[in-house]
Amino acid sequence: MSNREPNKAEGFLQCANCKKIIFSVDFEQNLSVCPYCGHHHRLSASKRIEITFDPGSFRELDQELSSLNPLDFPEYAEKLASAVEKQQTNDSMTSGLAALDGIPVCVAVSDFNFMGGSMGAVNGEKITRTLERAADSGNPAIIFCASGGARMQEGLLSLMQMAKTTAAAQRCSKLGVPYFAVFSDPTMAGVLASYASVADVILAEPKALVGFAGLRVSKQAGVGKVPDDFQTAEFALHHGMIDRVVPRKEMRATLIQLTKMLGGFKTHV
Amino acid sequence: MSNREPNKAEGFLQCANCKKIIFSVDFEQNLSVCPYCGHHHRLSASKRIEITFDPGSFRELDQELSSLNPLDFPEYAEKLASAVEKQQTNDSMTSGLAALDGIPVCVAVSDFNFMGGSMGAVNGEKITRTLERAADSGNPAIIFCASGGARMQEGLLSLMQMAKTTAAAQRCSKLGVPYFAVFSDPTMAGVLASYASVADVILAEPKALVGFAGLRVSKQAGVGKVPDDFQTAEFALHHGMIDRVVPRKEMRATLIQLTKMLGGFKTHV
Amino acid sequence: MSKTHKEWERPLKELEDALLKLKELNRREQDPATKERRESQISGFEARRDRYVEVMYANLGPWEKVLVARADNRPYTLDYVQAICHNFVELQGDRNGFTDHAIVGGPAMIDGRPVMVVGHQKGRSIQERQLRNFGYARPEGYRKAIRLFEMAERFRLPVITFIDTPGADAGVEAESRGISEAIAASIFKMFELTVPSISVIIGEGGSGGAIGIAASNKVLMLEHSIYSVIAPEGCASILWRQADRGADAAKALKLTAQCALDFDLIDAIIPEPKGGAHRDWPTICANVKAEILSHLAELDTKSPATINQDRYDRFRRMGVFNDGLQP
Amino acid sequence: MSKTHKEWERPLKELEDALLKLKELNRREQDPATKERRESQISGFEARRDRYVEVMYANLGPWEKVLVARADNRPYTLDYVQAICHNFVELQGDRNGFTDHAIVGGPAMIDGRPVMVVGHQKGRSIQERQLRNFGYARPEGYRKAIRLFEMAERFRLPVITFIDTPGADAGVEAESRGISEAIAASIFKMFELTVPSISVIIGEGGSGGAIGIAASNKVLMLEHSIYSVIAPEGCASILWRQADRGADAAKALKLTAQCALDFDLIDAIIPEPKGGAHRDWPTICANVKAEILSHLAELDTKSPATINQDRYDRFRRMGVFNDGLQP
Ligand SMILES: [Zn+2]
Ligand SMILES: [Zn+2]
Repeated sequence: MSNREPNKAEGFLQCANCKKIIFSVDFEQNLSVCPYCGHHHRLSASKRIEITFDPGSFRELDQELSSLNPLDFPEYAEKLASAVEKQQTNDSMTSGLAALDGIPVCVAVSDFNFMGGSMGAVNGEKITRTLERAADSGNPAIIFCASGGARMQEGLLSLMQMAKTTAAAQRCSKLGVPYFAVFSDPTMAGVLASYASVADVILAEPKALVGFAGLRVSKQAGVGKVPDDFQTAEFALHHGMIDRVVPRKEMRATLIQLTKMLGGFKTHV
Repeated sequence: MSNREPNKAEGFLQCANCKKIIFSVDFEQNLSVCPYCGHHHRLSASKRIEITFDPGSFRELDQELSSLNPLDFPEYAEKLASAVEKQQTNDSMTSGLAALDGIPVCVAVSDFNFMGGSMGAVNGEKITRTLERAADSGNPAIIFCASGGARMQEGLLSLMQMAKTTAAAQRCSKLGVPYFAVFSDPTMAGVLASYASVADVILAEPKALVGFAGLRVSKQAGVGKVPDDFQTAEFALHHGMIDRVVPRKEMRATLIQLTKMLGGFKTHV
Repeated sequence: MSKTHKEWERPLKELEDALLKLKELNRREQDPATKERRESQISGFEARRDRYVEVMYANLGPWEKVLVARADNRPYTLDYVQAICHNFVELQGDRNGFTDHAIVGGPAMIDGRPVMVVGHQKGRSIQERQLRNFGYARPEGYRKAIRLFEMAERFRLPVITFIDTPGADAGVEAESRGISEAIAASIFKMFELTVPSISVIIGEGGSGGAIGIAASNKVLMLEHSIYSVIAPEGCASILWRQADRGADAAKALKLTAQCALDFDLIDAIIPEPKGGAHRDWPTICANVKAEILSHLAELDTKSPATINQDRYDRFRRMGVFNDGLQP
Repeated sequence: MSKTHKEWERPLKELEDALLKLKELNRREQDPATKERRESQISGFEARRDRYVEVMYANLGPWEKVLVARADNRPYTLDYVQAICHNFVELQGDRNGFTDHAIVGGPAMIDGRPVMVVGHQKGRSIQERQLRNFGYARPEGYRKAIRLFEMAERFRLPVITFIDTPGADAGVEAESRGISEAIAASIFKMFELTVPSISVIIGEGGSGGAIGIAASNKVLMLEHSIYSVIAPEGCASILWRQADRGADAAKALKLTAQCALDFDLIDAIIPEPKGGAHRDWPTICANVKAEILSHLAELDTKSPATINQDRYDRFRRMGVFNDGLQP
């Protein structure tokens, strides 16, 4: 369940789920979905943008934002520096403008590889700006979630991002500007309990981990039996929390349909 | 459970629940609540009005409305005539204006003794007028429910009362005029599934029967075990459907508190 | 008295089966003379069948309407959506812990414009019937509907609902999750809307479960659909303690489209093709689509406030009683 | 390192117990000389106790604040409501099938005006702790809160919330009913409000469970309360795989009222009486009431639209980062 990264070797790789060997070319063409078992491997933000939006339409914004260490939290500076160096980006969240079948949209895409996609101040700011750009322009917001939750190294400042981002989503709602969220693996904790869950329409990738607390915590807290599909996208669907589980190869088409139907009537000016 | 009427004899009566003998005077003074087991016996509309609102404040309206037999439904005319004669009123619902600790309120009180308090066109009209009077005046609406549901003898016209009364409740809500419902025994089916359940605050008398379908139907329909307190006010409370179970002798005081706190700010003109 | 549509249509079915056999026989026939003779025999059978259908459906009694309304080869909500809309994206969930498949919904395009579709959904196969809870919607179905109505309001989409339910789920679980509250809240929400709403009773309009998503600006009924405060069997069982007197109750309840129109409770009757909607899906779907579009066009001319007020006024008028004014 | 408030206050408790015994002894003492001598001994003990309290509470470290914030003799939400409001009518239910007692709420009067009170509620007795789910609110608690927030908006009542939870319920049942959605929806609803809202962190402000009802115009913290993105034990367990290094984590997390104020995340610190809120309920209740009324008075001067915009702006500012503008 937890490891969504395929083992890589030259020219081929191994599915993280069924362990079958897949040629890299096939894997790429299949959008990083295992052709054998259908397992959806995690995507980088750039790959996600490439396969979702109109070719060449993405224009990144906010990339100048970078995290500080306001709490002087132990080991945070080092972890951050290493993530920045390794991922060649300032934060797990990539935000900007794009087009979807010609319709302008405001987008933010999370990359789990950057510190588990955790939401610190930069992350929250990018989400907020994305939703505000949607509210201001009347163009739909589309956010791809992938996060373990709030970034504890930024303490209460991180917790406040839950309120800040949700407030921005409320602005869109109030103005009749649609906001679509896509839960990719994993969408957890402080992210799930804030802006992610208040989207107008919520789609999820098959088998994506979706939940409030780690499985260990849930087991400790509860007395009930843990269902087999606990904290998967399918469990969330069965429990009325999301609208659809959409295979990756249908995601773009579904978003286009929704955008065309719900984004047509701008009430703001 | 079903029989809430005490057996009466001269000077004393028998509790429908614990079967103990109670002096009529004690029973009256105790608001028709058994002094031994606390069983809340059903009240007539006039008695309910007397014990709830400021003495002499009630002014009946709409009493001129009476039922017709638009469907020419078998036996309906006879049943109706007999109920009218026996209860000396045109309908199970008594509506009008009253005061609650000096605050003017719009009230409707149902009497189960008149054809099981069923909601036909007259009943629905009185509820609607009560809520409209509240919406128009800005004074809170207080409705005491006691009904087996819609009056099937008026067919689809009865079903439409569900929509009509709920629409009137929505008007109150939109205008910020409070509407309080009290579920007395029984509050069922088409009444529970319409205006009764959309009140701002819902109070219920202890052990009042509160449910959608008859117990037999519920058992047939479901596969689950039937809980002991199924379809009681306490069950409804436990399942988040009502705000409080309030003993009869505290009902007036509770309604006064609520009226004073929620009725103070009229947003309409 | 037939108990089911299948039983009631059995003579017709036998005729149709015979026709089918005859046709098959003739397909393989080598001798031209026999073939020709049988061809005219077939034509005769077909004419008989058509007359039979015509007679059977010409003057359907209330009970026969009940049977036809419940026929499992009648088009269901998703059949209409598929036929008259495109781009339908089903949205799910009540966002409260539960999901229901007896009510479906989501945005769709009709005639090039987006609308929000919500409707009861029955199943045909055994598995689908179970999935759809035999058309008995649960609280979460109405709460999903509420969510979709809110979405329609937010994005200014007209609401189209399709009504087809024997009634809401009355089981212990549905009760414990507040089926009454869910229905009431859904009616309440529909009266909040300032976007136009149209409801089409396509089969069974069963009591509270039906009105739960039918509080619209315009309510249309298919010619052979029914709309009733209580299931006729339930009514018979209460009135006469004989559930099998459903036919008598159906008559007493005045549950046909014509009666509903006579009492001014619906806005129009959508004619069904000869022999009922189930005999000709394309025709009934075309009729339904045309009616929806025509009423939508009318509603399009009104302001949001008028739409809301008109809906209120529409239901406000309903009810026949003596107002004590004229003696 | 003490693990609980009781453990940490043990030396003080021993002193107080000795004092009590001494007083009891003297009450029965017959000999005036002994009585007088012991009286002065008691005074000395009392002075020592007071100094001890003063020293202990003068410079509470973050971990000690955690212990004090969790003390079970600290006033809880209903203690404050009882002390500073009258006419409180608790309203229950999420209207969706469930009820929760870890969040309580309803209208009440404060200083002669109606407000809507919502707060986490912990229990003291074993039974009440279970009833209150040890302060871990379930989805239905947040959904009840949403219902009460809507009611407050409808009837123009200011909202006062009291925050005191170790965190939201993370169990399998809470998850299956959508604890995350419930928290998110509650935050969302708070930002819809055009009536003033004030939140008071009275004890533990535990992560998502806390912010779920704390998205207010004004957020106040009691001097020894805590507000944190994660429980220190959980943080330690993730960071160092040592749950018992809670004290180190508490320090790293900067979860005190002073830190929250320094980062401009709260509006004021409500001073606690010497030795903490639990040592003097009347004083802390008076302080809380005065702070609430003073902030209410300030908010009363603003229009509904400004109230809503101010709340947005308040949270919009939060977050420390390099915006890349200055090199
Ligand atoms: Zn695989
Ligand atoms: Zn008794």
